[in-house]
Amino acid sequence: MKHGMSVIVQSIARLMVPFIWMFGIYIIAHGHISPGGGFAGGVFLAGGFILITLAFGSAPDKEERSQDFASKLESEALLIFLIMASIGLVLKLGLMANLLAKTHPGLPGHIAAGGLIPWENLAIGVEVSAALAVMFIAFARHRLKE
Amino acid sequence: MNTIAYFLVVPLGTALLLVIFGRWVVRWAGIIVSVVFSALTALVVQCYFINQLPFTVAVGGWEPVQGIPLGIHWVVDGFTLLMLALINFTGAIVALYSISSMKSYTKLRKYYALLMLLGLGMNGVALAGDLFTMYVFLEISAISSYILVAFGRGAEELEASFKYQVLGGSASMLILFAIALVYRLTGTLNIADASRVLSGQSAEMTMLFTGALFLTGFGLKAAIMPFHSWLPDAHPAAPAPVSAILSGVVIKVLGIYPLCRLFYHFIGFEGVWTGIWLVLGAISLMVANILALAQWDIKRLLAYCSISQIGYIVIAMGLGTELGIIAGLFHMANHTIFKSLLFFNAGAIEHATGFRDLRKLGGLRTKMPVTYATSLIASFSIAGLPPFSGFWSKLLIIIACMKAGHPFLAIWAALGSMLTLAAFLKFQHHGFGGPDKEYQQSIKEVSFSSQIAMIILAILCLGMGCLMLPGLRSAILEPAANILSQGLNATTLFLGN
Amino acid sequence: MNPLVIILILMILGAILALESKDLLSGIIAMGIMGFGLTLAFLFLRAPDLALVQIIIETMTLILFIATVKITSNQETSERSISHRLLPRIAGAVFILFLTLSFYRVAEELPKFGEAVIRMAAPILAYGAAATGSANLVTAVILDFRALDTLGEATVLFTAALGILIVLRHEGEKR
Amino acid sequence: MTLYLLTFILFAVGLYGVWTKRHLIRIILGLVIMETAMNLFLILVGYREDGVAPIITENSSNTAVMVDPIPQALVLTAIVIGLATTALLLAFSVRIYAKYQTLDLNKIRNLRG
Repeated sequence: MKHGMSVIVQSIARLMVPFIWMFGIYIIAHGHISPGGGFAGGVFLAGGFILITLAFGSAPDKEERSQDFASKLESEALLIFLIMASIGLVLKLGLMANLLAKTHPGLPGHIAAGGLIPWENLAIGVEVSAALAVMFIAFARHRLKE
Repeated sequence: MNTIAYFLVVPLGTALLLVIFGRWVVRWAGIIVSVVFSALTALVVQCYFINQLPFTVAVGGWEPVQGIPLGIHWVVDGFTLLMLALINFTGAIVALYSISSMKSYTKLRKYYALLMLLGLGMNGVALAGDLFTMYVFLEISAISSYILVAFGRGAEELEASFKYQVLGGSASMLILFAIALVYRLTGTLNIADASRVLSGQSAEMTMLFTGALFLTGFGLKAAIMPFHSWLPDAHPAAPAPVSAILSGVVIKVLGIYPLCRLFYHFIGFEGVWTGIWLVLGAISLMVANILALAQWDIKRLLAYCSISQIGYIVIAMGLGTELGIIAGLFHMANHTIFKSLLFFNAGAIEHATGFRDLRKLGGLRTKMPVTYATSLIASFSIAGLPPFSGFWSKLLIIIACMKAGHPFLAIWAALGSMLTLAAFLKFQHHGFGGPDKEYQQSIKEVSFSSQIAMIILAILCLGMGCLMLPGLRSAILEPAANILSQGLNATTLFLGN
Repeated sequence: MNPLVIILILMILGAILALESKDLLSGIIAMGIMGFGLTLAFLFLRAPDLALVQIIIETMTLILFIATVKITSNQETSERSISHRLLPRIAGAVFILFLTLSFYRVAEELPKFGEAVIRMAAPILAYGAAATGSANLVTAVILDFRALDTLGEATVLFTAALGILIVLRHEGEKR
Repeated sequence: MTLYLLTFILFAVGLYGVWTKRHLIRIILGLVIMETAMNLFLILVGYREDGVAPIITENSSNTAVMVDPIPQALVLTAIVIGLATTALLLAFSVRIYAKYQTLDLNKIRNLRG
């Protein structure tokens, strides 16, 4: 995918991608209030990225770098999720204990509620989007080689 | 109780750290993974001593409400601990063996990360007291084993792994379907709770169907005979340490363990199921042994032999008597040890000579003394010669068959054992016996770490017979057998009254 | 008539088309139709979270499938004689019929559609929102009551990405 | 009941595809169909007549009429797992094509069973 697509596609992509990303972030942030959550939002973020790559194309060396970056980001996001899950373990509440919610559950329906849930959603969102980006770039790079 | 979570957190953390920081530790990755698995094995031993078995852990602190579980529960009993010990011990040995034998591959830290993930998934399956959690962790270990099979990316590896994935994927779907049916009937995913709900209902057809789905799904993962076709491709294609862990523990933890748990504790092990298990076991045992005898590829011979030994385990478990269960568990533990060792031997031979066709091999006795000695011990073990470990477990299985009133099955098992002996005599004769051949000038014994791994396993092969001693037996095998032989009544142990 | 029945019949047709179409690409598009049918069904079944995830994941799957076909080839399996092509289809139809008949009695025994058995979910519905602070109960289940599954699921995705990196790596052909 | 049967037919179609097709992509399509049927079945299980989505808002806070949230959570997990397995299978078929120049199982099967 060295060349990307036509100018029309490129300008539409340029218009749409910010909105897609904004929607993804909104979905992640409101995962505990409205439909959606880390998974849906993460897939939207990855979708925006894929749209950009499809429309504009990219150079091989840049693809390699972004693949490394995405792969690292993915592992780190999962590690952060694991750390959040283990906080409860350290405090002897058990793995995955949503300890903030046990003391301050907050008011259902508000954004500052749910204890760790929004943060876990964020980590999951980053993990999912990075994982999908890794998969997509792997396919795209393979095509370059053939 | 909190320590149970380490079985999942530690492997996952190690895998992630290996992927993130692996560049700097790639030379030590094998040792790190081995140490982590050994530490987990030590943790299992500690669990045997300090805790009153069985117990359950409510993940995330969501205790049952009025006796109805609402979150995920881990179930820890003798059976779980036995499986955890096998998984983590084999993981440690395999990592030790991998240090030198995997040297020629690239992306090694990813290999070790995948090994950790495989262990994590199997630990999760062993601990799960919840159907869907079992499914999720089953997928983790299944996916990592698909990738590990194809790690070398040769044509044969890719093809074998693809076949494995397709059959494994459809097996997962069948299992998920069965889980959905259980949820439809009972409204719960906790195994013990679902079994309690079902005891008050009559849903014969559905339970029959669900049982068939579980048997097919997990039977595919365990490679019981009509569902075995992926195993003789996938296990030989994998790198040697991976074949060792696949044949040694993966087929048991992903196949036999959930089957036993579900059939004894949930579906109810009587009526039609006993017969089906016995027939499936008998077919696997005999047909796979005959096919093994016909193989010239070492690893393929070993792979068919795995199927036949799975047949022994299925027969023993299918009897449903306490003695049968003890025999089955004992054979499971033994098979883990000697089958891993045999795959290590096969890997050593392939590493040293470059091929694994028995017709071309021969005369390795003097050139590879450690491999020869250990493989001899393993072969005698698997063939069931006294005083090696396999003899005791097969003897127990045969006695259990007699006592349960199936003398024909006992004779059948003894016959199968003779076929195994023949297959391994062929392996020994063509592999190590015979005159020297010209290719042997440059052959050296494998590296020191691999030798250590093989020697440890060989000593265990000799020592596993000690599990028959009353003290060890009542400490290790009997708690596990006890929990299974209580059948559906065991639910009260997990949930209270 | 229940609109779900119509959606389902369309999905079955899409599935058959996906397997039996002449052209690989049209088969993949047919699979896409089936996936979007699933999205619609999720909306009818009051699962907005899933509809959201399904529609975008379906698109992603389609992109991956099409990328694969572009990388490899659109070629079908080798042409064979009529009897060779017809026989498996008839056998397949018989097979599906047989399985469905065997499922028929099970379906009779199951509780009717629309009568969910609420056991594990009862306490979650009753006070899940108050206990976790999450108004979206599905999120509460995913990230609190059954958070371990989510950890496992994220690990599955991580493992698969690792696997794709390994399988599609550039350097080092075999070793 | 009709819905269960139809879902099961969908599942059986996928199973048939996996077992009989000789083209790698078609086999993967069969697996995807099975996954779809499974996801649908799980959601059918949790549906309640005249139910509402399990999200508490100002307009709907009566939890007694909400559909079961647990199957929805399970399906979310299953969808993501399905995507992961599908992507992995596709990556494998890409590599297999690079080795054999074909995706036809009749031509690439050189392993004995």
